[in-house]
Amino acid sequence: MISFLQQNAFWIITIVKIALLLFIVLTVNAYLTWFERKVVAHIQSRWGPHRVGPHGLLQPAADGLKFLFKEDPTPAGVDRFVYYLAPFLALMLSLTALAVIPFGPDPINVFGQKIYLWITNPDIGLLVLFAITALSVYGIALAGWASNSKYSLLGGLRSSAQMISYELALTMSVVGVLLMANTFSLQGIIEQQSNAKWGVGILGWNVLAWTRQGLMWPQIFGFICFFTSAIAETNRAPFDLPEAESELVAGFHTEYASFKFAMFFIAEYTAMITVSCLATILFFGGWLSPFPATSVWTFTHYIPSITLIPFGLWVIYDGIRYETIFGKLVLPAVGFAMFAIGAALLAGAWIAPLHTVNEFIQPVFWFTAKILVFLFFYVWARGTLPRLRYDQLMNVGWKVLLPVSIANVIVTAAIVLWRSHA
Amino acid sequence: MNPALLIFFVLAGLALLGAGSLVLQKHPIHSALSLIVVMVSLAGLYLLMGAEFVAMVQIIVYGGAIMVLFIFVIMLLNAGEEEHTDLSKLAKFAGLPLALALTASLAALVFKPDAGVPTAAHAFIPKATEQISSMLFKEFVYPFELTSFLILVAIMGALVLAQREKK
Amino acid sequence: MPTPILDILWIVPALPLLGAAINGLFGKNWPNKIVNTVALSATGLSFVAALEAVREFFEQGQKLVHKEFFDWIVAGSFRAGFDLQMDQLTVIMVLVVTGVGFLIHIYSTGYMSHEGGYYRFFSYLNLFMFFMLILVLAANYVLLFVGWEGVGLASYLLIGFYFLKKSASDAGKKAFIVNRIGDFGFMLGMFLLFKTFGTLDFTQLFAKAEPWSHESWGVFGTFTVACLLLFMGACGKSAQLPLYVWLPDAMEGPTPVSALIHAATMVTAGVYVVARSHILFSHSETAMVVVAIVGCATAFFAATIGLVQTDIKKVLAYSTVSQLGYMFLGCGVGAFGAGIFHLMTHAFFKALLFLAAGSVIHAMGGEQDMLHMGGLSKKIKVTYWTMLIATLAIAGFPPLAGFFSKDAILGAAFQIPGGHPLYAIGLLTALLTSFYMFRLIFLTFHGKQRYDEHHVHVHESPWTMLGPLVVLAILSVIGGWLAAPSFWGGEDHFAAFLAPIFGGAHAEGEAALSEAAAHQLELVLAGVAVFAALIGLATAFWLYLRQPGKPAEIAKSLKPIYTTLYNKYCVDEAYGAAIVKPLLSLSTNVLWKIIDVEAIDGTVNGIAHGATATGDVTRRTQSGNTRSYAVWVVVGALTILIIVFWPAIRAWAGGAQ
Amino acid sequence: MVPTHYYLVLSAVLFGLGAVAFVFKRNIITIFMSIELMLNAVNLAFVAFSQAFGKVEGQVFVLFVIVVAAAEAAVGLGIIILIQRNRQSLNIEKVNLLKL
Repeated sequence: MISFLQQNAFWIITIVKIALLLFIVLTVNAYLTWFERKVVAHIQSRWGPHRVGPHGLLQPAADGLKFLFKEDPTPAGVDRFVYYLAPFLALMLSLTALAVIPFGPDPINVFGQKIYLWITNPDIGLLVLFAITALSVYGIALAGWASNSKYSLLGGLRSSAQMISYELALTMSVVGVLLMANTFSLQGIIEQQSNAKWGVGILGWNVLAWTRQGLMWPQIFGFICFFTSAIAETNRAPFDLPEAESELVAGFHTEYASFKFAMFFIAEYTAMITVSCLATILFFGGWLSPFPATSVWTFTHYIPSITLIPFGLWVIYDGIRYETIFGKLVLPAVGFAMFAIGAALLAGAWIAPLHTVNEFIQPVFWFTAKILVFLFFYVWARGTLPRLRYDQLMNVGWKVLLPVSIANVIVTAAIVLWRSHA
Repeated sequence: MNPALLIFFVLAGLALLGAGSLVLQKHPIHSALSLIVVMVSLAGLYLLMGAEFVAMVQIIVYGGAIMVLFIFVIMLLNAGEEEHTDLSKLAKFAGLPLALALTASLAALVFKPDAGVPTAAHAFIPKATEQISSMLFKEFVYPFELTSFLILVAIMGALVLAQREKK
Repeated sequence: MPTPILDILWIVPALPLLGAAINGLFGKNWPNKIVNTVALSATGLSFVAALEAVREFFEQGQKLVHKEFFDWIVAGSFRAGFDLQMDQLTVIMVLVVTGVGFLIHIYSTGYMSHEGGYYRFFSYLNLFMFFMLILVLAANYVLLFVGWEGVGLASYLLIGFYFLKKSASDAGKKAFIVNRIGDFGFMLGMFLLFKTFGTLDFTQLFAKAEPWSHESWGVFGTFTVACLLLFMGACGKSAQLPLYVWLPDAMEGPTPVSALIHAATMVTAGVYVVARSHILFSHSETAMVVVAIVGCATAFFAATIGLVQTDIKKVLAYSTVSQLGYMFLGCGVGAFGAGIFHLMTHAFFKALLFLAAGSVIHAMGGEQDMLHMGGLSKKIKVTYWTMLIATLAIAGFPPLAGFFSKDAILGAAFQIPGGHPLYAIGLLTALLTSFYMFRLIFLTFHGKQRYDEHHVHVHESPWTMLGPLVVLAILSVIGGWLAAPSFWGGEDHFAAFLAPIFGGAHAEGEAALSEAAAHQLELVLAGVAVFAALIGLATAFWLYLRQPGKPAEIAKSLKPIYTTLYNKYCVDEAYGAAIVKPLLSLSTNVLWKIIDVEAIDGTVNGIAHGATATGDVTRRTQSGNTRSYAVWVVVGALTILIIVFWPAIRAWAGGAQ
Repeated sequence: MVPTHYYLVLSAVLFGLGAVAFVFKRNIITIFMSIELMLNAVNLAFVAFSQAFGKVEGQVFVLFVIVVAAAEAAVGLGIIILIQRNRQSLNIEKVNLLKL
């Protein structure tokens, strides 16, 4: 038994990791919808979901159930095979993308097995991601075509055109980073950002690119192009033409109901997460802390706890004042849990094992924090920006983003060359 | 039966399946999908051979750009099932057998283990990607630049072709 | 110290080229002022540079300066470099070209100020300066030929300056084509010289040629042939019989152009070439005789035509031709120095004449026919006086420039054995010259006015035009005084100056007589010449002022002669009939209708028809159905496969059974 | 390790199938796709050889082939759109103006 485990440790661990990741991601997705609705609501000065559970916290679960139990009609005259294939394709691809993303540098040791915080870490991680992005057009395009509906077809057409166009800018905008990193491996790219001027972590990030060799070309333009075209790639506002309600009902997924629709939904949100991870890794130093690593700055290691404790306290306070009994019960519990964790991490300053834990979560913390920022950006953009017209969309893609990113590549190449000679 | 061989047979089977259905499918979209299957499984084979860069480019460009273009056009033209005309007697009677003969003869001629081809002496080519890139910019720099020019011309040609002439 | 200009001699021609480039490329929309500045500064600077160069030339003791700037053509033993040289002859030419050129530039700014294509004009003019300077500075025949063709081009461009006027563009073409004939000879001459001496570099060539034996009369050796060929070129360029026809037509160009190119500088290039290669010429008696005769004949011939022309510029044109004849006569009788001397003086007064004529035309508002002028002397004084001076000079009145140079030539002609007929004709020509020149003066400036006030209001030209006139007038007065001392027994400075080049060329005639006798003779000849000039003046005065009716009567009484002269001996028509028509018919009937249409087109069309025929047969395979084509492709692939793998297949088949 | 000639046979068969589709299909777009299929088969052979001989040249050629294929697709699809626009049909047998 043990020996079996020993032999196939790799497979087992991988499978477990996959399961875990799926669980986490799906949950995050669910709460991302909640988060989005809340933020957009507040942007539009509404309340957003607040009925199901305290602060509507159980809304996602309700939605999930609704999706599962809704009737699932198949419109007449659809191309059945493709019609069923499309959502699977979309979901599968967007979930696969997560497999190559490293969430943290150092492994956990369990039963003498090193367990890394990634499912796989190929040398060509970035290329894999792009490959998946490239393929993820099909989900939408096919859905649009198969639904046998004008709206869907238009949505599919739009999305395929849009995604092809922005893929160029997306790829080009990353080349600058690649030039400086000399590798396709995401982990490599992150590590390359770690040699910052004077060891001040934030300077080393590719947006600033102030390395020990001197100031490289800051990838700020690259980042802007990347993020803009990434939003377009994920068909999010203000680039959500494929599903423009005001024009195409719901675009490519007009004809999809219940769980097939949910698949598209999940796919979209997972894509958001992937893009945020990618942006973090490529331009914002992944899991690297923005502060110097010297012993003077060790106090920054307690930022997680210092953020958790007050938040937990606030949640408790808020919970006590909450109208419903349920809220009065649940919220303080959650708040207390947060407070406890924070306190424990803080205690790591004196207690050795907790200390190691605290050290271990640092990268993960930074990584997650950055991702959350980008997710907020997503929501923010959706809440504030108006949707582009189709020709404007194409103009932005071809006449602005592409040239800018190419120029960025050229300049970067020149500077890298110069640095390497100097 | 080592895993590599197993993977090979799986992917090869997929590829053949895709190719076959490309021929047999009636609707262009289905043909396109089966072609995508072929391409992806070929990418898998490249990975199996350690040509990871080519594999990824295969997926990105072929799968992500070219085939999308095909599907886009099919959707744009709203192409339906292909009508089964047989205006060309030659193709009707001689076409299929000849093509099959070509396939068979090709396969038969290549299938010779004792052909001068060494059987993958070394597993992978180390640092293939780096070698490729340096080669692209050293030995093959002129062809490389030429291809960029070709692309440019192709873009312009496509524009000229596809735009409706202004009245 | 700054580098002596001699080390960068190329600057002299380079400056006008620069000017031409600037004006030609950017001048289109510039106001006249800027164009002026560029053109004038270019020419002026190059004039200054030339002066400086000459100063240094004298400073370093008048030794030949020969600079090789870069290799231009190098083929085997042949080398034609961009080499410039400077010797006494060059000095004179360069000063004349740059100086007169500069003056005429100034004049043009006034004369052309109302014309379109102003920048074009000056660009061409500068271009001409460049090529002319190359021509005179060149140190080998090839480079000289560059300048030679270049000035041809410039003159073509400038004659056809008003290219919208058919006559103008025709004149341009005519000049170009006629010159081609001469150049053809010139090139042949060069080839022959190279074949014989293996070099075309002046110094080497002449050094090689010196020791060769002279070729007496009637011997057609290398020298004779080469010289005659070169002279053919000279005839073309310097408008000698029988190639003079283009020059009168060239008057279609703007007057400054006529002054600069077709009077002062370019047309004298032929004389220059003959003088430059005097060593070759003096090796061949025949060539010399031919030169002398042709020159003499031209001089007389042109003068006779000049008698009856009424277009003021035409008269001047023919007088130019005849004066050029004089120069050749001088060269032909071995007095190269005299020829060059006359070249210089002629440059002064003929330029002056043309410019003055231009001023008159300007005053008359474009009128060129002398019969519609008259009595202008009061109206445009400066023009009148300057032109009068020029006329006196050309007519050969002492102590003006023309007198000395003409006298030198006639003297030389008189002194060579068997030269008397030449002298006689020359003298007669001098008489004619003075006659038609004064005829011009009287018709134009005196007598009662034959134009009507209301249409043309006569006005004096601006000083930009008059200034050059005055300067040139002064020059044509004092231009000849270098030679003056020879009359009171002193030595002829001019000849002395040129002596290092032409050796005793001038002296060989005088060698026969003693010093004193020679001096006597010289005075006598001078007297005769002046007398002839006076006769001409008197006749003109009598005919055109005393009784203006006479000329018509005479014309009536001598109708045949008059018409012949008036129609310029119908030379153009003769050429047209003799050469142009046959050529035309040949090219239409043979080259076009037979060779081009029948042979070439026939072949091409034949091929095309063949293609069509085969196409008609083979196109049946083109069913137009792409799938069939696809099948064909597959068939092709199979075949190739089988061919390539044939051995393997056979082995396999063998293994099967 | 997979013997190289397996790959070669596979590529040969794929190429052949491409040829079959080339003569068998009537829809222009599909015929286009069959050409792409043949190109892919050739690419496979290239990569197989490159791996067999341990030289990356083969892979470089594959890249070139892909580029050319992309250009070809761009122009070809443009042409197809034109055909559809002018003849309202994608059936290759209906596009037969090029004959006597």
